[in-house]
Amino acid sequence: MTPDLIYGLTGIAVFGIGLVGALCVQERLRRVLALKLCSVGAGFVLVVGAWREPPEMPDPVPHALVITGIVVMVSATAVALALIRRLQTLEATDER
Amino acid sequence: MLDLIAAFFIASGTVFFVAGTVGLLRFPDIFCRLHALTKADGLGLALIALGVGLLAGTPGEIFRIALVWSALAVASATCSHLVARYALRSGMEGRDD
Amino acid sequence: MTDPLVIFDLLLALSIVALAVASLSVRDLFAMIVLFIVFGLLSALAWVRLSAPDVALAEAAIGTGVTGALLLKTLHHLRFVAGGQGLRAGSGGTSMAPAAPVPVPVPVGVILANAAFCGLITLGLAVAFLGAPSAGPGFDALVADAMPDSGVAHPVTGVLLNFRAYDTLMEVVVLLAAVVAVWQIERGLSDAPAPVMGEVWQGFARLALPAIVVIGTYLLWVGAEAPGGAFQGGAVLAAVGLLLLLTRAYVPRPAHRGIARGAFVLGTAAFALVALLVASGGRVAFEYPLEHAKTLILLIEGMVTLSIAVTLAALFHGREPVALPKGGRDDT
Amino acid sequence: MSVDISAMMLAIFLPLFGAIAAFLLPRAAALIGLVALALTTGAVIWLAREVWQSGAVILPLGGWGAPLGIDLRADGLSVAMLALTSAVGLLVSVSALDALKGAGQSRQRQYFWPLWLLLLTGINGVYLSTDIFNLYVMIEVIALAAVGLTVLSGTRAAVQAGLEYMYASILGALLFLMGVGFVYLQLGRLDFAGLMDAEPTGALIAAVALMFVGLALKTALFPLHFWLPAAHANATAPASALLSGLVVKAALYIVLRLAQYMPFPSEALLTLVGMMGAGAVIWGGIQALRAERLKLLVAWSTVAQIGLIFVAFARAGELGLTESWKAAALLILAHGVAKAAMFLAAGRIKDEIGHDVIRDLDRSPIRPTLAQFTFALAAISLIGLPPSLGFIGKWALMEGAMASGYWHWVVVTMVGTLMSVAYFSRVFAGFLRFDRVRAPVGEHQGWALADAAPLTLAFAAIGLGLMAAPILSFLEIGYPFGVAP
Repeated sequence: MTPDLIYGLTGIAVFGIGLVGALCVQERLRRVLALKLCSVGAGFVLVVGAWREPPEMPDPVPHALVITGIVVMVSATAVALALIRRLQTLEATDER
Repeated sequence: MLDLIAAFFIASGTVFFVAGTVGLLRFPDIFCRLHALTKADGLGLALIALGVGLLAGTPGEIFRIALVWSALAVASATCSHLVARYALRSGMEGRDD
Repeated sequence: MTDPLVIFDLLLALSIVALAVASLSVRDLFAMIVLFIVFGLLSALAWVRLSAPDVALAEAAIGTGVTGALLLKTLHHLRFVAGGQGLRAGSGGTSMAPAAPVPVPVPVGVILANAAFCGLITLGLAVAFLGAPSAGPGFDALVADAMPDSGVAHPVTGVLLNFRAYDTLMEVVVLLAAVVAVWQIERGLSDAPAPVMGEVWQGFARLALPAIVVIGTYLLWVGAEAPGGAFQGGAVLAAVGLLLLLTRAYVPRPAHRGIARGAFVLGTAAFALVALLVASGGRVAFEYPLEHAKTLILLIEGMVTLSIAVTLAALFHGREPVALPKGGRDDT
Repeated sequence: MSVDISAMMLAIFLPLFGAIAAFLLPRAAALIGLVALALTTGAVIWLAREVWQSGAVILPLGGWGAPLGIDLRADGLSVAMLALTSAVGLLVSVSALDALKGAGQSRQRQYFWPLWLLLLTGINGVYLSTDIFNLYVMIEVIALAAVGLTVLSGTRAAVQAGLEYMYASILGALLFLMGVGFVYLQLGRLDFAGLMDAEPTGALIAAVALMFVGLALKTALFPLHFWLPAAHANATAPASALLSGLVVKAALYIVLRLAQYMPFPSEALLTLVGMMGAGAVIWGGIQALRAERLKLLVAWSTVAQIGLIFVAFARAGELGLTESWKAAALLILAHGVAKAAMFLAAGRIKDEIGHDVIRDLDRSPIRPTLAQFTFALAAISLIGLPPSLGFIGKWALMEGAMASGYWHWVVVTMVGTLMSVAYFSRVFAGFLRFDRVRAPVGEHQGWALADAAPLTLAFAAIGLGLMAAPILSFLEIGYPFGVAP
């Protein structure tokens, strides 16, 4: 039982949970959150891949990739949320 | 010796955290829970910071730990205030949820 | 004798998975967001454990902090819109229920089939993961060789700003695209009123603002040799913008749009210009001359940090500040 | 101090700077956009000349070289895709000038250009990239800009469709990212060259599967096509043309590329891909036959055509590998040009008549004849009648399939072709019937400048078929389709 094994499986589990959410959930906000869970899961896999037994330094390249992934994901989340807000407003005005 | 004192501080800090968590889970309404949380947080974090500070080697590290503690103390006080205020305003008194 | 850290790892892993499940299954949307924030912070903790402090910082600041703020902001908006509807319909007034009109519920069978399908995929991935070489090949040696020529001392910054600078430039472009798209999608001054938060909050903001500026700048500066850097620093500085917006100390006005646009593109433009202009005397694009590498990287990082901070704050505000005619539809 | 600028950098950076300038100066956005487009086209021509003369060009960014750094590489295939992008992009831009000229469209005008130029940056970046993580970032650039373009009109239907598109895009990109993670776990590198000759282990097979599903979601391969028809049908005409003609092609190109470098999947999996493609051909055809609105019909025909391209992928079994990749590449090019022309023409028809309900096309006294002619020309290429480029692509597909004994794929192609004849005929019937017009016929709308761009595209879709041989030999420069023969 090494950390890379534990957290690698954690990451894959989180990815799977996010996948279920992204496919099954109806509420818009929750779907965005499910997608974010997927991205955290993918981040786990990359960070685990970078991990080396303690005296060694971890590989910095996947770390940089995950940081990039996080920033990309927050951008996508922001756009999705803006769409949700806009859609909500439009639906409210249409019903009025 | 220093290690032992530090361990004592950290352990007692942890006890406060556990108590606070139990309070969060067991207390009936939002104000009691806040009460449990803030006490535990304030004191528990202070004790842990103290213990870690004793273990830290350089003055720079001690300074940073102190910074972390003060920032968290201010933030947690403000947050608790906001939560309590919101709860009071939206009439959540004594409701169990 | 098992390593005590393994117990810690297992507990942390279990709570991460449990929080992920909980945040998707809890009924209340507010509770969902709070659970997600806890989930994100624990993931950051796990990444610290995996000796990835840069990633942990980025996840805590951007992945959890900014994303959480965005989600809360959207929830506030949704409840405001739904509240207006509820009042009009006379059905209970300030209902706190999520506003999303619940579409036709999906049959349980379909959900189960989907879940089973995803479970199979997850199982397959887990098997594939277990079959992959652990601590397998990587870029370690290559990075170690190239670090002296990168101009910075911290490997992650070296990768982000030098070896794979092209990726990072495109990442900043993604942020720019996001803010352009968000401004295109939403406009108007503001409809949901800001929550009234009282004097304690104002005092806290006054106290916190300078501290946040200092921390953000420190993170940017320290990125050259220790964990930190443009993205983490930018996200922390974005918190300044969030505080200003929340306390109404700053209210975006139509007249500020020009400056805002400039700030959005500043990072991208500076990064791209430097990348292009260094290509002379036998060098290719993105190849910084060694003696100026550190200066150029810091310059780029500074500009990018500023852009990220303003962009993230704008994404939180979420709408182009345009004065709309009262009552008119704002389509097109 | 002189700056050495390579054509590849220009192809990516010119649209980027154009986007920045257009965002900063909204009033001059259209002018800036057109200039940036023209300059980008110039850069692509320059690059094409370079590639034509000296074969594949490689630019190691930062001087590091793969695998540590990121290389840009241009070979015949990438330059062909770049050329498609800038040619279609330039013409769509010209017609966007007309489509967005309305008084109430100042916001659309203001945001169309920055978003479209950012989209162009992303697309060009995809065609030049040789690094799978870089591809991930690029498809995210494309996704965000494309969603922005989808919801440009701001109607409720468009925003709804845009949100679905956004979910699908994010999920597709994340599946791709997970695939990148598995590639890293197994190989420890991310450049194309590192993928070649890798042993197909479990992790790599998982990676291939994840990336393929992610990209299939982005290209809307049946049964993951659910988001496409609404998104493409509800966008404004120039945006639809860009989305259908160019954006989908970027993900298709990545599939085409990865198939060259990733370990070869088993025959059964390939057959599965082919089945999905066949499903798309049939289902897209049925839905196009049932569609009530013109733009929806065109969008469903995109689903069917993409399915056909995947059939071409699938047929690239052990036999006739190179030939069928070429067929796929030709079909991608043909579809890009023809579908852009068709969406622009459909937009013109909708503008002139005022609606795009297919059943009522023949009731209208107004006949935008030139737009209808354009639509018909584009349909000829999409159906695959000679001498269009679509014909050459389908011919190459069927020829290869017959040579390697895959008769079932020939049948699928035939059925798809017949169905496309059927659904396009529904539209032609509306164009050509006059007996149901109540008002006096005679308001034939003749020439309009706005028709020039789609007409040019439609003629190109037909005429390029005559130049198939040079195109094919150009595609082979740099051996994008595996080893030298």
